[in-house]
Amino acid sequence: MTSQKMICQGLSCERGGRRVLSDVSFELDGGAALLIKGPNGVGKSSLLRTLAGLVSASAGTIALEGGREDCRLGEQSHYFGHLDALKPALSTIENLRFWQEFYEPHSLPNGTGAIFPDLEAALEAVGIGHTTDLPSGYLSAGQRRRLSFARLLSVPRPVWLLDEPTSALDAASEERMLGFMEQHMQMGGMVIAATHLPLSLANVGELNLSAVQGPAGGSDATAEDTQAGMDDWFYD
Amino acid sequence: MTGSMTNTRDAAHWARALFIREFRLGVRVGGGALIGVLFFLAVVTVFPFGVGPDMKMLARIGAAVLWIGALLATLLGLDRLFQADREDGSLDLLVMSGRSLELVVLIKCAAHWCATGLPLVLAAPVLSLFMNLEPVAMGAVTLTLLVGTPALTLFGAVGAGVTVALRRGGVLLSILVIPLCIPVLIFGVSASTAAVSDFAPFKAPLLFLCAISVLAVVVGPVAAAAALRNAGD
Amino acid sequence: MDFLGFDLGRHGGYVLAAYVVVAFAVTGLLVWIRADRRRLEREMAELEAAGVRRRSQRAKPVQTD
Amino acid sequence: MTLYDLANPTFFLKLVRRVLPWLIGACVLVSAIGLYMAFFSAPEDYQQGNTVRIMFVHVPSAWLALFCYGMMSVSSIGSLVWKHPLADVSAKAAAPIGATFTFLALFTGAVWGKPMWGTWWVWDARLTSMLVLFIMYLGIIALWKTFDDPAKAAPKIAVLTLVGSLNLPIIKFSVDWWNTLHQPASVFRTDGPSIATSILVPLLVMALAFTLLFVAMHLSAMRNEIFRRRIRSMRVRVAAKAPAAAAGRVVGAAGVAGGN
Repeated sequence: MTSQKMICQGLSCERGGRRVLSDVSFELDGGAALLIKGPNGVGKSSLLRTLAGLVSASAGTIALEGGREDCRLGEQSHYFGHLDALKPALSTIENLRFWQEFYEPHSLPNGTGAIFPDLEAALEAVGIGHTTDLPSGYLSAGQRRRLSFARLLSVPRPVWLLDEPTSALDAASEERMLGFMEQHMQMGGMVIAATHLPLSLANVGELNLSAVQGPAGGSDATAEDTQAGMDDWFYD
Repeated sequence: MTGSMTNTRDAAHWARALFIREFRLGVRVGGGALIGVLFFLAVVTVFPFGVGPDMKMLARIGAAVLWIGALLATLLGLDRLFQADREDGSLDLLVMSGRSLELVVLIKCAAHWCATGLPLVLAAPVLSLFMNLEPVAMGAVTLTLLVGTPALTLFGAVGAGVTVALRRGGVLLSILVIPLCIPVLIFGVSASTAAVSDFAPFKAPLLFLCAISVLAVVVGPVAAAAALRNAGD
Repeated sequence: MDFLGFDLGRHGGYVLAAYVVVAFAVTGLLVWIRADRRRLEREMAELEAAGVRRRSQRAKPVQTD
Repeated sequence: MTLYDLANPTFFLKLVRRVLPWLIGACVLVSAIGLYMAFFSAPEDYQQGNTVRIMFVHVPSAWLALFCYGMMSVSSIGSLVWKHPLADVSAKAAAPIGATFTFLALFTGAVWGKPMWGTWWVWDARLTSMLVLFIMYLGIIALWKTFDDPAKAAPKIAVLTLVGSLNLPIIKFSVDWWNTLHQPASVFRTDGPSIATSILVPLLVMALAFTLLFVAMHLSAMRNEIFRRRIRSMRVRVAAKAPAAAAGRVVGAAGVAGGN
């Protein structure tokens, strides 16, 4: 089982001229989870979106040792954000089948494929097996979240980037999701979750963003630096 | 497990899945297909009310009216090309899917053209009845539309990619894209009017139109993909 | 031009065209309504098989043809 | 049997099932008579020859196009004022049928005019107003298709239909005025100096046949629309119904079935 290791050094990024992340570094081994803590606006979502490659970092490097060299980390990871990426006009199974056929699979370190390669099984596992042919417009918010999560179960990718994964979920669904996260980690995968609620997971590290780079606004001394950004050059 | 040998079969597989999804969404409830053709019908019908029902004059400006109607109808449906995906979060996943974004944009444009562009071409002969065009001119307009509308969609995709993050992007899209589409309009109309007058050349503008469409097949997706890549924030 | 041995005169073609298109459109509409109804009833049967009892059905089983 | 009794779909469906066969029977009978009279007993027009027989389909279609829009306006009032669920259903079911008959009126009008003017389409006042009506119909159908929740769509579309019906006379007048402004009074007059009874009777019979046909189609289209709404509400219940045994946490104990 080739173990993978994610190394992220000196990561910083701007949003609208404001420096949101400054010099964030951490390492994460395969089979481990990382909880990103910190008050709202400290940049939890921005860190996840930067790791996913959706936002371009202004400085720092992201590397996945043991993964595919020619692919960015974003292409070897799942991003589970606030939006469900579902089309109400398509039925539940059509939505899931599209993502399974469209997404490029990356096998997990222990070489196995997806947790639920079969779509019906994936839907059954997240508890919406009875809505396979219903247009997903009929699903409730919680059911849509679970359908979106089923995407992570049916396409194998080593890194899971979860933004508030347990929001809009009830106790049972949250239990179920934690179970899948542990199963993913047992297969050598990595989970990075930004959340307020404590996640009872084995082998989980913590990264408190406010400690690493100071509170959202930054202490007075470094106020100017943390505000530095694209218009830094004009700040002469 | 994702060796290169599976790439060719694999490529066709995901491309087909994306095309089917986009086409199905375009045609299903709330899709843009019906609305595009209706807008085309409405625009073409309004012209005679403005310029009067004089048949000879309508025949002269018929081709131009049809082409301008088709251009506006195409632009109408384009701002939802990426906006819909961005609003429900699919755009992020498309960018992260590991498939080449240029190909993804090309397939989305192809599906969008089949759902909204093709019905315009099919409606053109019927609408040219209202413009009292002779059969030859009718055929010419339909042919030039068939060849020209892909270019409109592909250049429009660039505008859509650029304005995807803006709130009122739809309006801005038309302003950005119309200048890009002026050559398409010029060659399209001149080819259609040349078909009836016996001394103006018909082939030359038509070939120019094809050339522009082929150019758009390359420029459109590349530019739109670049615009989408940094629309993530 | 005659039609069923009935002389329609010089422009008979147009008269025939008009009536044929009307007949075609009306039958098209009827067929579309009929097919729509069959599809909907099949879908309702499926949903009822999935165990969804409607308000009216709970009182007494009503046989919808 | 007050108006509200009709609100119960099952009662309405029973009513439709009882009335429909009679309607269809009457429609077939009357149209047979109408067609016979149109082709055999009506004389040729001294001026247009046999093309005048197109009038027997053109005028009833045009009449139905307007009748259907009027019927949709009444349903819209019912839907807005009394919030009667069947009014929405009747308005939505009538739109495609009305659009088809408007198209037929346009087509038969163009075919009727072809021998006279030599071109398929002429911006004659009546045909132009019919074309505008056709676009309004298609607009309403497109609007029905964009909303996925019919209950939310009904009031908005009802308002649009009513505004449309207020505009129809204005459109009719302005198109007539626009037409006379640009063209000498067109020689072609559908109703001719005065309709001879030998032509008027078949026309009325055909109009009755078309109306019976329309009512029969409208009732069955309404039945379909009720089925569609019923399926929609059943689907919502299927989605909300929690599955019997939800797969619990794979590692931990089986979770309790928690639908939300």
